[in-house]
Amino acid sequence: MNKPGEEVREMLEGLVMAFPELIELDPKYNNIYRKYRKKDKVAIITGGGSGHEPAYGGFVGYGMLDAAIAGAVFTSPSTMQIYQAMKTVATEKGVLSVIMNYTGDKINFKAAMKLAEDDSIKTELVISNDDVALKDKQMRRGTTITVLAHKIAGAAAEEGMEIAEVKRIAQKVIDNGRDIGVALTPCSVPAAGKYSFELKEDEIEFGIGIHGEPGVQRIKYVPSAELAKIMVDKLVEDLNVKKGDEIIAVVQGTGGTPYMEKLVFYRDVMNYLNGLGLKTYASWVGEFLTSIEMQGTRVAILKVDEEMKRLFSAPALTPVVKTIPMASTVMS
Amino acid sequence: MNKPGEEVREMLEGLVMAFPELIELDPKYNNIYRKYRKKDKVAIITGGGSGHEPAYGGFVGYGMLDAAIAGAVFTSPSTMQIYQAMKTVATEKGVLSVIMNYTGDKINFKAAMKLAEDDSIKTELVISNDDVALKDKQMRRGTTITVLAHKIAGAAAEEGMEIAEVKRIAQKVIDNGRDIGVALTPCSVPAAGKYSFELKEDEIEFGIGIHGEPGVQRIKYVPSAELAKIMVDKLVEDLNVKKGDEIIAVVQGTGGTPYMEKLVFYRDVMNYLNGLGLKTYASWVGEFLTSIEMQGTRVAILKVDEEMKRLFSAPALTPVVKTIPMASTVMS
Amino acid sequence: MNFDAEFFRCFLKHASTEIQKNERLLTDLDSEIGDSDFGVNISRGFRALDKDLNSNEIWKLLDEAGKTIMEEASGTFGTLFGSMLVAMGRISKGKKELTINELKRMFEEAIKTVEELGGAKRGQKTFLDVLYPFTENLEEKGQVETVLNRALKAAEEGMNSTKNMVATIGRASYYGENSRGHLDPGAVAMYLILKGIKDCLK
Amino acid sequence: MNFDAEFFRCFLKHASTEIQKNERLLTDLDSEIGDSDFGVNISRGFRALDKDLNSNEIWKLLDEAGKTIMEEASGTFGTLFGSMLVAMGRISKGKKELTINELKRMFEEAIKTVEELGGAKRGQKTFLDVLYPFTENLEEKGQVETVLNRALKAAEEGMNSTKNMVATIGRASYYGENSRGHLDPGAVAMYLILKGIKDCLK
Ligand SMILES: Nc1ncnc2c1ncn2[C@@H]1O[C@H](COP(=O)(O)OP(=O)(O)O)[C@@H](O)[C@H]1O
Ligand SMILES: Nc1ncnc2c1ncn2[C@@H]1O[C@H](COP(=O)(O)OP(=O)(O)O)[C@@H](O)[C@H]1O
Ligand SMILES: [Mg+2]
Ligand SMILES: [Mg+2]
Ligand SMILES: [Mg+2]
Ligand SMILES: [Mg+2]
Repeated sequence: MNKPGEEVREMLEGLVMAFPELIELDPKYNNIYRKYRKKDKVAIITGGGSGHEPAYGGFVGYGMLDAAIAGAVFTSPSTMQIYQAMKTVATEKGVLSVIMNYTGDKINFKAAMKLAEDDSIKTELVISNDDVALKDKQMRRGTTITVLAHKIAGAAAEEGMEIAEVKRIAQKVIDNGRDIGVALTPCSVPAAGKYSFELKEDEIEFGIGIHGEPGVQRIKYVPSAELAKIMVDKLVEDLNVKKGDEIIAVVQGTGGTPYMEKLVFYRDVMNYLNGLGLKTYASWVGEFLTSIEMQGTRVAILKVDEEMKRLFSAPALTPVVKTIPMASTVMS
Repeated sequence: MNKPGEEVREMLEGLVMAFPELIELDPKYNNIYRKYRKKDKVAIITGGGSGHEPAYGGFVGYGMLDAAIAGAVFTSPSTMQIYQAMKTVATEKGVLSVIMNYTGDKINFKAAMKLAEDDSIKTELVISNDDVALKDKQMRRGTTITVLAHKIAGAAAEEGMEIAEVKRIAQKVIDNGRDIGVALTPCSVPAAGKYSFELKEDEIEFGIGIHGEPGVQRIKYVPSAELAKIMVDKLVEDLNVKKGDEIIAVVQGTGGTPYMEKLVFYRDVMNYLNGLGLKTYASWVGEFLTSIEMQGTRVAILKVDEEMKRLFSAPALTPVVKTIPMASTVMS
Repeated sequence: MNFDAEFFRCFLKHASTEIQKNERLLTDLDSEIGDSDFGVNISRGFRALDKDLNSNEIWKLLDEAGKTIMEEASGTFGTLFGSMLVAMGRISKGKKELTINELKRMFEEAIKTVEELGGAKRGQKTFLDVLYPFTENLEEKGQVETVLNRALKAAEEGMNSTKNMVATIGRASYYGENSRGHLDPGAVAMYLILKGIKDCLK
Repeated sequence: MNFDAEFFRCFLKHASTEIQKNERLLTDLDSEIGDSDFGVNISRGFRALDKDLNSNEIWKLLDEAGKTIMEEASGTFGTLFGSMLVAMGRISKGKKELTINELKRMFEEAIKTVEELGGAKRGQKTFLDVLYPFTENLEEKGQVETVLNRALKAAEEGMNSTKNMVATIGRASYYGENSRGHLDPGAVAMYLILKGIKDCLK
């Protein structure tokens, strides 16, 4: 790191240097915008604290987000940052914010929406609360399913749907998705300079948040395949999916997880989902919504219908997600 | 992890589950093979200890590797494993091994080549020694440039070149590439159950190997931009590149490095290369050749000519590298 | 008397002075049940206001002040307080002077906005516990000065009442029962902001 | 006398017995200047040999044995020793019996292969320091039994000479000066392997 307090802007500069054809940066506001934005589609934006890379700058581009608004590490972006993004990407069809269920983010996005509405910008809001760690649905935090909502609603917007439709689809993804995380090591926030919790070598923090908030339970170390079972069971029970249902699965590391563990765990999750008779329409493995250098893993599943499947497989071109649809017809 | 000793096979199973269209696994030998191999091209293979994921299974596929042979963590694969891979992917045009300069790997690949030659398989060997940390060129370890050699020689093979040509090109990449790494934390080898070295909070291990071997020097913590300068200077001096030269740059984390640090550091490296007047033809940022969960970074530069540029940009389709060439002509 | 642009300019200036004077106190209070950033944050916000108070239109004055606060003091309080000023401006658009009844409407709108954005209600140990009694006591009957003094008295009591409350929203709620016994920093700030009002009556 | 398939089968069997008997010793030696896997590794390799020694062709016997050792004992020694057997087989293809001169050629080829693969030379504290004197002493003149005994004597001296050497190649070289004073485990194993030869003379 260079100067403290500059790390987010410098990181975003790096991202834009790597993908200059896809995205651009407003360095004053730390906002990443899609380059070459369409004027006749609903704009989709999101934002939140930094430290979760590649979320969300890595998902800006064709078929996904029009803007990603980056706060300081684990800190909500400010109202004016968000308002600036809304003004920049606004179209006649309006601006849909798809964000995660955290107090600061909600207050700031809502406050920005009020300001944008004064400018006659149509705005709508969808809040993800897919983390099953907490019992109370109202309290549930937003996690990985948010990214799938960006992919699927992003494709809907790209198709030219009106904001009410795009919002309905984003909400449908949230309603049909669940996520759960565990940590094997804590993560350290640069500003705080200390670890978020202490963990013994043989313990797993179960139901961890994406900011290294302590989980809901501390369990003894179990083999990867057993952990896969415990986590998937939790998701399947809460989402109430059954044999024969089609799902999309996301298995990811949390920033500091070695590839080897990610891939072994991915194998274990897929095997277990298979054993349950769930049909995996598609899967993602890697890192999507991380917690700085935390070692751990998150699993998410989304129960899909024909609409979600179609939109999930629609083209996208972002730093991280590059979807090239399989066409059964070739023309030349 | 599940059963100790099974982690490599389980990891490879996960990789193949994720990319069933591109690769397949011989579980007896822990060999990853490209699916749908061409019969009329030089086969390119590599191998080495595991723990460096996504290397090398992540680079098997069209336009790169025909086989990746995985040893146990940080342990060379066995002669018979390699021999098996050679027999499996051999074509009339022969098998080129492009490996890294480690004693075990060299002995086993050479021994396997002898066995393959008994079967009338044409074999050739190229050994990368791009790590500038060590003064003596003979002693230099192989690192990131190996992957660029796979990409570039892989494209040459795909074009149908004879083995002598493909070997010449792989060797040219090695001769024109340099790499240097640093670590901020050590890495732990599962089998050994201990860290490879101890580091104070404010120290950087400079010139680290990819197995967490202690570096050649321990330096005090410096800001990211200064570290970029120190590392790039070392590469530029050793490679003797000058203002106006064209290069390909690779900036990567070493397994446990948070995205934020990777991207800030990538920015700093690119800015510094720019300032030196070097022209970056292309760059990679991410993780390519890691050291389990080590936090740190590696920078590599390759001085390119027209031939290397053409082959680098040629199509590839592997789990990690997916190159879609920019064509200036469109036909429809 | 009625409330014109001059009154609001004065109100904001007094608020700024009070907040800057008490920066340390507010940070200390936030260090007891928050994240110790409150005083620094909000006084930076108000400092930025000082060069911004030129308009002669009530709505614009409040709108610009609100946006500046949001830009410069981006914590929970800054966002809610800034949004509240913008909302107060919004409903006074076009008016050159406000009656006390209209002032009351303005604060009611402010409360509605804060509730909407932050989801807090009475008794959760926030600055709303100052705004509610203050606004409720803004009545048409009686001398404006007397009314305002009564409202400020009620606001002060509201502030003091937060001491015994358990926070059930915002960062302070993480402290649970341990938040009891400490004044809410936002409530103290809100009282300091309102306090100047009576010095702005012509 | 000449050396036929029966002789080589006997040689490999004796070697296997000796290595398995000394598994513990070899591991202990490797724990002094290596990574403590030597005895276990190489005795697993030889154990797998036992079911594999059926061919009546010299080259096949050696080729299969070499490959089995490589498959089952994949450390440095296993790989080099396995490759050496395969190389010895390769140059005896088609022959039913070998003269002592041809035996010497075989061992020279073995040495060449080991040098090629591992890059080691004389005096670097490896099993080559046993192979060199052994091979050099395989001469045509004199009784076969006497020649072999002399060669084995030289091999034993070679083994003992490694004690005072500093390892400059392989894992033991990480120990630098500290490798002096310890017998090289690979050299000991090689002597144990060769030793049985004299019991295989008909
Ligand atoms: N949801 C809420 N609604 C209204 N006021 C709130 C809410 N949450 C917190 N506050 C007020 O904000 C004050 C803290 O402000 P600030 O330090 O900016 O918050 P933070 O550092 O948590 O972002 C609290 O003392 C309280 O009065
Ligand atoms: N480069 C080399 N050439 C020849 N012999 C070698 C070489 N390196 C090591 N050896 C021999 O191998 C023995 C160690 O074998 P082994 O335990 O299998 O090695 P490792 O565990 O290092 O793979 C040494 O005692 C030495 O005799
Ligand atoms: Mg605070
Ligand atoms: Mg704060
Ligand atoms: Mg050993
Ligand atoms: Mg070993």
